[in-house]
Amino acid sequence: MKRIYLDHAATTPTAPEVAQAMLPYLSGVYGNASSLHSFGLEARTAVEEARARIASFMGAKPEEIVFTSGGTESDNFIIKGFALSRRNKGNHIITSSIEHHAVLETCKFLQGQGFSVTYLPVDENGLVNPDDVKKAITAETILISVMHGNNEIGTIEPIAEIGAVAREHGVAFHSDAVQTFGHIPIDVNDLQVDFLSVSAHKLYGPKGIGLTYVRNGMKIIPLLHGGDQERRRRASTLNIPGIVGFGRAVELAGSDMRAELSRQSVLRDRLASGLLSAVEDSRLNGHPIRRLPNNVNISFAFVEGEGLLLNLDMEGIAVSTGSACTSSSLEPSHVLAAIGLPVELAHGSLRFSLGRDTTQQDIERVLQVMPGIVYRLRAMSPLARKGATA
Amino acid sequence: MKRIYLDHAATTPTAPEVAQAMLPYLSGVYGNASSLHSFGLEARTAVEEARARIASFMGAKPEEIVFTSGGTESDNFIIKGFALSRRNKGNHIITSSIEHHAVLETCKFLQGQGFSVTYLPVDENGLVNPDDVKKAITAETILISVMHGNNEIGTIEPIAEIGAVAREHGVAFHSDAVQTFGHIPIDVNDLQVDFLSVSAHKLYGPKGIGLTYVRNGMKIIPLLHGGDQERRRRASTLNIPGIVGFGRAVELAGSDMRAELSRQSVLRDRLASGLLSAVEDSRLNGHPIRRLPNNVNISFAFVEGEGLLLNLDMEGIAVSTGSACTSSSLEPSHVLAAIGLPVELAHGSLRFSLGRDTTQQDIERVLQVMPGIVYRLRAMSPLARKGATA
Amino acid sequence: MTQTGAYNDKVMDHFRNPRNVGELEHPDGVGTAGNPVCGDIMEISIQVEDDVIKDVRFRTFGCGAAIATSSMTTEMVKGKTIDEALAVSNKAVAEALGGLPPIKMHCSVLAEEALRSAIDDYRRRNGKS
Amino acid sequence: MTQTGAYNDKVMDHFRNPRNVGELEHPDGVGTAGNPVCGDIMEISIQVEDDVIKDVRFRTFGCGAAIATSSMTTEMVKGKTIDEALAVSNKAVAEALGGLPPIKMHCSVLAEEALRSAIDDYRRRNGKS
Ligand SMILES: Cc1ncc(COP(=O)(O)O)c(C=O)c1O
Ligand SMILES: Cc1ncc(COP(=O)(O)O)c(C=O)c1O
Repeated sequence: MKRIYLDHAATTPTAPEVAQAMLPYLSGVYGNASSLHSFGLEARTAVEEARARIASFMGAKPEEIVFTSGGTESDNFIIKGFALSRRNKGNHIITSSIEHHAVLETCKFLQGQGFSVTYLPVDENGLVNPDDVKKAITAETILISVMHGNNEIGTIEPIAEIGAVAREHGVAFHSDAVQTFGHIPIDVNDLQVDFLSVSAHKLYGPKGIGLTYVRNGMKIIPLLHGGDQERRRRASTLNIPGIVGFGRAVELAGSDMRAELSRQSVLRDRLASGLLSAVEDSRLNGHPIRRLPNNVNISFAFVEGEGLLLNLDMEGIAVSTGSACTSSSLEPSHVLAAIGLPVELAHGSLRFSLGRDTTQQDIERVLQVMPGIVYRLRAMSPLARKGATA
Repeated sequence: MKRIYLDHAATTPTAPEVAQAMLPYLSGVYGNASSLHSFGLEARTAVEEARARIASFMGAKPEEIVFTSGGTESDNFIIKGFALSRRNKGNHIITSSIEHHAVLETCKFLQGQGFSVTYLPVDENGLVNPDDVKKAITAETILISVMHGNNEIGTIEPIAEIGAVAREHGVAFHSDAVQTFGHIPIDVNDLQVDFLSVSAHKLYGPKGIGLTYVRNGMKIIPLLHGGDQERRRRASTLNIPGIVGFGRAVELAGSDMRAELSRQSVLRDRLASGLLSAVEDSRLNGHPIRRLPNNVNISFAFVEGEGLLLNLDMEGIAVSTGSACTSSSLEPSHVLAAIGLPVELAHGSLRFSLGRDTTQQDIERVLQVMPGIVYRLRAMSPLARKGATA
Repeated sequence: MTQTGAYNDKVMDHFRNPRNVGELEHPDGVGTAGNPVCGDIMEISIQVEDDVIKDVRFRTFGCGAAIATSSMTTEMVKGKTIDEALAVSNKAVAEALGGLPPIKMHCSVLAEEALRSAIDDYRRRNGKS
Repeated sequence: MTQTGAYNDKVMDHFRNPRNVGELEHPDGVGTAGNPVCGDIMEISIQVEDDVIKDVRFRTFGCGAAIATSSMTTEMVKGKTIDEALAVSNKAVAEALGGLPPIKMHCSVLAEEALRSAIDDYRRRNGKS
């Protein structure tokens, strides 16, 4: 049985080209990029090539890129580091209620440290209203953090508009672009962001490497104190194979992003409409149009998501019940709650996230098995209307 | 010309077996360890195998291991996280004046946050005196952090004795074991530590992965907030290839550590005594006996370290002038200052750090070229006594 | 068939082929437990003769562990006296399933509670409580 | 030969084969700059005839950049008048070397300062200051 991976929002397969590019740095070239000798130079050269390539892909300058260990570290670094560095200027942060936990938990931590945080609501499609951002700004506001694309429901936020509001009020602006970078075009100047978080493993790069875009002139206290690496913004020996792989992944994205964007959007729409018409009492979550090209999030009434997931897994189909990192959590998704979805429906939601390797046949296969799975679980659900069918 | 790498304290070559072990996880197996489906299971299984192996290597339980991105993150995580979690109990931290910057800069940061830090002196060999630790403890003391093996001069600290003092006074104890783990035997119970920091790339493992040992029962605020990974102690998608490679590196250390310890110690002593007798006005820094099996740190009077390093590099020999991450810094090493070395001598110090791949011939080659290099630089040094020779 | 992450084979068997699904037409007692907020609801109906549970049916809305423990519980109590059935703890059910992931242990309480509620209902109907 | 990290080929050439190393036996002016704490010391001696620097020698304790800029400075000022020599800035020396890593730019000041000090000495000896 061919396994079908539809959980690219959790992590993507490392591209063969990426693994290939990393190999020399796993064996032959192993210097520490900080070392003065020739081994160090080889490492440093590889890092700076990757940095330049990645920077130019987002319209940034090489020195504006700080490599980190992933999206979570980037979010923590920016939000904590900037908040601490501006403590004397103000103590207010604005974010949205549908951010990734890496942002939300960091904000909660800061609340315990004396900061005050506004969690903006979203509309039923998951959109943050730039006017709400504007209204939330006070004299104390130092930072706005709104994600670019939501990892659960796929809604793409109006970042450029929020960025304009932030600029107008002289407030720094961070966006978690973990789900969008390499998938939809990003230019830091068009988006008017000061900080961006990115994680390589979401774009067919290696796990354990990410980056923060830090606009020139933005001062920030490091999260990792220590050596002088990354212009003293992030200490620790550089992860050379990771950075090289990240660079290659970005290069690949540069060559196929636009084509994949349209290809996956078509498959996405086929999957969504197919499921909605094949399964009664189901609904699509997230924005109908402003959404990630690879995201389909559907609620199936009367049944619980894990059961659906396990049944699909038995068919070799991998999906997610929500944000991967909290799939072991019991509370229904905070994102689905924020768009006003009743809890029973939230519990019965699945995220299908497509990727480069997803084919039309994969989609047809899902459409073929899904109704039966929902039907079986509904047959044993006390919530289903008597005689309800899939 | 065969290149000779004598900078293993900065970073080690990734062992071929380690790269081999990582390969399947760079291509075939790519799931997110948090995912419920079969792709996630494969990833999770690999992680837990590595965790169990690494834990047993240091006499710890698997759940006491928290994977991080490296030694710097581990140091920052423990020191900041524990300090914050105990803020209401006290605000005093004890450390030594020869710690790695990852510890020292973190402590400085905490001083800015209202903590008070005692930096204990060391003797002329770089040893911390456990009695000094005892005397420094006050009712406010919450944490003691003393490194296991010093990265510059190789001195091995009396960790078990300091651990006993810490226990006796009910103070938590952290040790940065980045330079010792996998090189000399470590048992967390013998050492009486509550926290340990380790970095895989120092023991022939991959860059960008490390761990923190957190003794069961020790509460600590995360450095990376976000998802539920690592029992909520460190959020972020797990770096599966990194963890698998780390596990393999520890397995290799388990099989050859004791043999390498004696083999490298012999080479180390040959290199040290050879240099001291071949080059006038040179001295060995660090403890004559209690030192890392692979560390030789020598001061060559009247010359500056970078010049030595560049000349050696032209001969294909890679060494370091100090801690790799600050080799671009202008100040003389804080470690050499702490052992009382005059600044001129500190500026003329080189660290040779041996490894698995170091041979007797490599050592002889260094002994052969070194006197000439020192001689040439002394000939152009205004500090050298007229007519001084190497 | 691919192996799934969270559960062992026995749990997966009960999840895939749950025993005693549905509801009895003329139950002697019915009970429910859980609530949709937690993502767990179980309905159970029992048929009792001479203090012995002759038949039992359930419906569950919940995760894999909730469904499997529901199924296993019905199997374990069928043919037992009321008192014996009350003595079947959620731990015993979890053990009979070969263990549950720690994070899922709370799910096993669902079936125990629903069963108690059905037995209470039976006793109430028969003036025993 | 392996390429080294911090410096370009021209810098490395001056580092490996520094010009005008040593000291003049009968200098008309000597100067020093730097101090061992910073890890940089340079001594320079000049021979002046008709206001022209006829010969020059240096000794330097310092990093590769310090040695290379010392060497390049001596080359650049040899044959120049005192005033022309004073006009040779550390930036000009760095440029003549094809550039230095930013972190090493401060080293290039060493040679400029030492030269000034030697010229001051020369002028003092000749009652010109
Ligand atoms: C929107 C978003 N932000 C942050 C993260 C965290 O990234 P990582 O797991 O690489 O730390 C993720 C993925 O898990 C994400 O989807
Ligand atoms: C003693 C010590 N601690 C911490 C570190 C930091 O480790 P990493 O660079 O892997 O973050 C190092 C190495 O640079 C070290 O030698």
